[in-house]
Amino acid sequence: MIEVPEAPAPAPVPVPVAGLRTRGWLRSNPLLAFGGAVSALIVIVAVLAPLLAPDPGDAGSATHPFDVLKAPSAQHWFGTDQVGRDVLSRVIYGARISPLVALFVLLIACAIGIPLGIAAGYFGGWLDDVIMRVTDIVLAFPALLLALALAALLPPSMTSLTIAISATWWPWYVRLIRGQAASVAGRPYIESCRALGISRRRIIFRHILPNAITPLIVQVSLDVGGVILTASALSFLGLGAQDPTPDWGLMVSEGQTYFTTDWWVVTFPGLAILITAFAFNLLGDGLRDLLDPRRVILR
Amino acid sequence: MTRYIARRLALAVVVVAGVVLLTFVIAHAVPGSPAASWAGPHASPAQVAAAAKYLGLDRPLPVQIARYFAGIFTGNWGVSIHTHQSVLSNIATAAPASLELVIAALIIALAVGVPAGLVSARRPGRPADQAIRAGSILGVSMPIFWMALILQLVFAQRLHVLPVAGEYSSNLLFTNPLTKVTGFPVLDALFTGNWPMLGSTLTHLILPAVVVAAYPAGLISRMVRAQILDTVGETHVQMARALGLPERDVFGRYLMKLAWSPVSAAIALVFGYSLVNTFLVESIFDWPGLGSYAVASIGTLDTPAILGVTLFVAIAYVIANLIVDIVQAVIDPRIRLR
Amino acid sequence: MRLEITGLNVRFGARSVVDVDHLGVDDAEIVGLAGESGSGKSMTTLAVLGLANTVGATVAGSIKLEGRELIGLPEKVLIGLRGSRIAAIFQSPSMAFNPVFRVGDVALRALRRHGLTGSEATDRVDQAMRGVLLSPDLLRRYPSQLSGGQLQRVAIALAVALRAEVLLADEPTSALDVTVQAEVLELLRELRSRDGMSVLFISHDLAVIAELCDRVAVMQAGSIVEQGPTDQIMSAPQHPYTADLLRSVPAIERRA
Amino acid sequence: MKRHRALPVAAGSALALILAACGGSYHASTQSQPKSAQTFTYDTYTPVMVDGWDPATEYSNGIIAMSLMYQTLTHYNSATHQIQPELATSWSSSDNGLTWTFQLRHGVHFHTGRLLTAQAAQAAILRTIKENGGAAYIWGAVKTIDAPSQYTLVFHLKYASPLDLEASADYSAYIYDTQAAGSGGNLTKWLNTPHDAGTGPYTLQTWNSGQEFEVILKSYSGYWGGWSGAHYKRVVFRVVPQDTTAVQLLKSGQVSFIEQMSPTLWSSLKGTSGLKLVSAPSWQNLLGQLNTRALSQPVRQAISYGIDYKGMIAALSGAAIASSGIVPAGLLGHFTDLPNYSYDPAKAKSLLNAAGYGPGKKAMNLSLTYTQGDTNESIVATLMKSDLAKLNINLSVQSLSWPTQWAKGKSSTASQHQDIFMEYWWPDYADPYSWFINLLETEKTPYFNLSYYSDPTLDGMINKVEPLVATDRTAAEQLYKEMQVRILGTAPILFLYNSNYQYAMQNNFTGLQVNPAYPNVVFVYDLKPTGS
Repeated sequence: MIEVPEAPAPAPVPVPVAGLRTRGWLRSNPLLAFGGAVSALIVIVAVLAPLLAPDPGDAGSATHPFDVLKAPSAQHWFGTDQVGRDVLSRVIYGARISPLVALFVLLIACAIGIPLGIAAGYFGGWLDDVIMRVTDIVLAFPALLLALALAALLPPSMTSLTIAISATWWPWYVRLIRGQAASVAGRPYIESCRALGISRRRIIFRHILPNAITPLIVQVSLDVGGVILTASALSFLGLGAQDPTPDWGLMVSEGQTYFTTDWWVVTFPGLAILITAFAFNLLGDGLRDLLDPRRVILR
Repeated sequence: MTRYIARRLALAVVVVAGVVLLTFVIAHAVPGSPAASWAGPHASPAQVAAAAKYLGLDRPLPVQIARYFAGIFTGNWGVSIHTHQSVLSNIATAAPASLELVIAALIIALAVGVPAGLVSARRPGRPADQAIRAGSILGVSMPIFWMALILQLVFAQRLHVLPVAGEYSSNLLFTNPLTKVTGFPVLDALFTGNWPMLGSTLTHLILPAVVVAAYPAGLISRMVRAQILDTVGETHVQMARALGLPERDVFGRYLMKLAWSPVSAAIALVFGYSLVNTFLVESIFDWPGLGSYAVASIGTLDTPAILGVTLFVAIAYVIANLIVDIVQAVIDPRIRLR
Repeated sequence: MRLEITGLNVRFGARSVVDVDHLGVDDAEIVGLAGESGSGKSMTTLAVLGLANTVGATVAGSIKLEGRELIGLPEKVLIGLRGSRIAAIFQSPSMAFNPVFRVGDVALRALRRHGLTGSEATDRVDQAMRGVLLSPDLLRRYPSQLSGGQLQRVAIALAVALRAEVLLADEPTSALDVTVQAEVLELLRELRSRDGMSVLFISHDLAVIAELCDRVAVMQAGSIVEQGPTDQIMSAPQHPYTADLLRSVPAIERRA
Repeated sequence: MKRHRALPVAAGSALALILAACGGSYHASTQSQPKSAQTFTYDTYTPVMVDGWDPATEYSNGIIAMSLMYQTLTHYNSATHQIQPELATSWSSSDNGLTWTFQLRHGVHFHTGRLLTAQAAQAAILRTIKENGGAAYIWGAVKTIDAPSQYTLVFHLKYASPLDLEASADYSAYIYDTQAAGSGGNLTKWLNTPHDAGTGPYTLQTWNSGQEFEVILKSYSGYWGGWSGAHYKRVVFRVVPQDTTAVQLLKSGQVSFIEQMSPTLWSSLKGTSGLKLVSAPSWQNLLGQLNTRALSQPVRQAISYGIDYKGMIAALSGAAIASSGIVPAGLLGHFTDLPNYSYDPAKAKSLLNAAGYGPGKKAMNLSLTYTQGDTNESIVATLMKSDLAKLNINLSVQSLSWPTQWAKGKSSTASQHQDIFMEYWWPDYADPYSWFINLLETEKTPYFNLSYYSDPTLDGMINKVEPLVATDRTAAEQLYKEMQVRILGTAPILFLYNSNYQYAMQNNFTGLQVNPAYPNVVFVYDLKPTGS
């Protein structure tokens, strides 16, 4: 996912922007407000899935062979799929699948990216070169391609999917953290810390890490949408979730055969992917405007 | 200028070598012996042994790597399990269709993204800007495999406005068959003056290209907007206005050309990304490109084919970056003169 | 009075940045506008050019060119005036030219926009370049290939080529070293004496103003505290702020 | 070796086989006459000639084209249950069924121009036996073959066997010109360049491997049946993986016949003007082979009671019909009064409890494999998973490409074996023997008997039944009933359902006769284009 730098919306040249009051920026930035609200809604739906879903069993292994592929009706708002399961319940439970994968992928990517980034940025020298060259090579592959190759060679499951995507995602964070760490490490006051004999660990945790946190938060929030899309794409190709997991990508893939006659089987899960990715992207976009307008992120 | 390009070329070669090495690591790191996967799941033990010998699995690692590199550069990318042909020849026949699709998509993305970016940069914060920003974020958040199905259902199956699938309509094969010149159907039709075929290839290209264009269009419009807003405050803009130039010159010509350099960097990135996006769409549109080949390879656990396609796309991606570097040097004298 | 500003107010939403009750520049006259940076000098330039809205500011009051009111004119008409009647040069010459275009490109395009044919425009610009002692070949170079001094002189040549009557010079010499500064000042004097151009010379450098300008206006926090003939202001400042400014400048002697 | 033909497959995206639709390398036939009414376009979802062009070893999708280029001695008519003459005009067998004499048709020429003689037919069958590919086992009973005169062929058998039935098989029964490559020429290489050396109404015009228009056949002017009356002059086999796309092509007239689509898509075409829908029972059934080594008999019976067969058939909306025993309707040995299993969760629960499993007791974990891309099999797997979940059995489902699934099933390491192997099965000729000999006879190393079932008494019955069919059909029928009752008792296999053909076609031709003995084959020569 390639995120793009954004200059703040109305940026008059000479006038410094006064302190932002939360209510102020909400009104001035409707996209962020919408993104934040819908993202929160999705998290709530995921948490309250058992209460919200009319037929929770359908998200598991339950099937109803006698009312197969029924059109949306009062009883089934989103209709039923090829084995009679309620599409609405499965879409609701789906809110627990790909967003969760996104969470794990981003945690893993940070767990790998931060230490490597700091090592490269803080210590520099040959260590920096080695780490950064490896990062460049992994980044020579479009993320989805490497994830696809890895997932295709591993037995298809949610864990393989998570591993495959994490393996392609960490390099971005190495680059980001390294940039921050190198810039802070170069500052004179770090020199003085060293002179005062402050331990390397304290310098890293007291000075370098806090500085890198803001752009990291922005980047992670921007990536949630990207990972959800990548995970759904791989599940669509049958490389991620397996039946009966209510994964949106898998539901679109399985429904493809019935799409021309029973449109609802594909439309609603796909719509869920779009809305979720859109919401998190808006949220990330808005956060970047607020916290770190100058961040240039090219993936 | 040539010194700059030579340096970029050297970097590209290093990255390609790294890419080949990485595919070697993946091939050997994945569970299951590479020999078995190279020879195929139901190959006889003798065939597996022969594959092991060929890959030199018993030999020390550097020899294996050297043998793997030699194989790659001499065109021996292994035999595809589900087509029983050499992986490289499969890729050679499939690649033009995918490249044609991605290039068409990028053209659409530029035609939509650049003007959108300009309009939203003209009056930042206004409704038009908000709408375009929301639209481009929507484009970037689109699951294109789903969008492909929706567009195919609406435009092709229900409205019959556009063809459902395939590279061109079938009965043309009897009336005016396509003769292969470059391997790209649109170009071949053009060069051989086969107008009905040209019309058919273009109409068949619309739906898939529009779907693949969703992501790059969103990205390019945001990129153009950001670059212009970054430079709109600079003195030369006021200078141009002070000389009596209208806004459309200030934005369309002066600010736009300045924005091309960073935007073209994004285009190289998005080329690689979109080439992979076609994988999700080609099966839906019966598009005989790398995507269909990759999807078929996944179904049959065809490791050599999967790695071959991965390698090909990565190399194409590095070349795209190289091309853009050169284009940037042409556009931006500051780079050329460095 | 060629350029007459009366009761000018420029504001950003609630905050007012410029409040000038009267300022005028006659033909063949250089008026200095002195003041510390951030006192609204640049905003005045933009207001005169009718470009304040491009940075989100609103303008009220009256700016008359040859007796014709500019504020409120439709954009189409203003475009016709910019460059051909009122021109501007800016502080950092290297920033005043688009890095990816040849130096002459913007001028030729502007001249064509003002109705000249391609060949007429080229002749006009070449002649103006020779006027500022530069070879026309420089027009085909890129900004990064020219020095600050050369670029500033090209900027002036553009104003001459467009036959502007009023030139707004916003700190044109601040970024240049002394020797090049002198050349530019000499050029401005020639524009006044030879072409009868009215120049509003904006600067925080009182020494340069003293040397160049016929009259001077002192600006503090957006409004003019004192204005009058240069030597009168220099020798007998009425307003305490002017006195402070003068004290902060090393010995000024005024050449005849 | 049994080929795999995932028959009722609506190709999902996972199995979208490589389709280079008219990609660069395709050169259309030289004469580009307009799409005349004389061309019959057969639309299939998977490449046709994947096994090559040798009529002796063909054992896969190529049947739909081979059956138009090559002919067999006899032809089975499923409507009349009769064996009809084709290249043989008449035949007789000795009382003990060990000697069979066939009289060949006169004046028949191979596409190579050579005359069909007894010597030529003898050479073809001997080569097929020697190649030992495809369904060569159908000639297993043959000891020697003589050609006493130009048109008389005599077979001497090791044991009595219904040779007239075996000679009508869908694979490895073709008669072809073994001299086609010239003296000393390599016939296999010649056939695979590709050429055809058959006697059928159509012959090869163009083959584009891996392309959408894969095979084009043209009429053979010297065909012994003659070309008087309305006939199709050209047959095009077109590969379109997406059934939704195929339907679009049918509606726009670019395709004459569609072999396979999803049941819901098929029923949605009812009433469309210009189209005709045909549904007919096939001899193909979906089986779940239960691992008899891993699962005890009571557990197998419990699973057999635990499946909702009626629900499954309802969910497949027309693609499936209930099965009775192992032999589908329309074949010798089919009975409706067999002790079949029905959905009886209570009985299943009690059987499982007795074995220490079931609800409230220890959970049982089972693994099931099916063929990737087959949407009907994936629906069945999902339904079975949910039915068995109610019996505290967690069924883990794995969809694999056929080569991988089969390799896993017959691998030498038992730990690799699955608990339930789901696959389709259908006979090579109109006789139930194929199910018993392949799926239920004891095998030293597993090949097709993937429930690893061994029952010596049943083996004895299997060896007896084949000769009986030749000598005493009623006794053979009774024996088949006995065998099926025995198998249902020990439940080594789940008999899930029989597949239904669901074809969609233009209605501008008549004469289509669906013959399950030749799966999905359309004998285009017999069709009459009405040109509307």
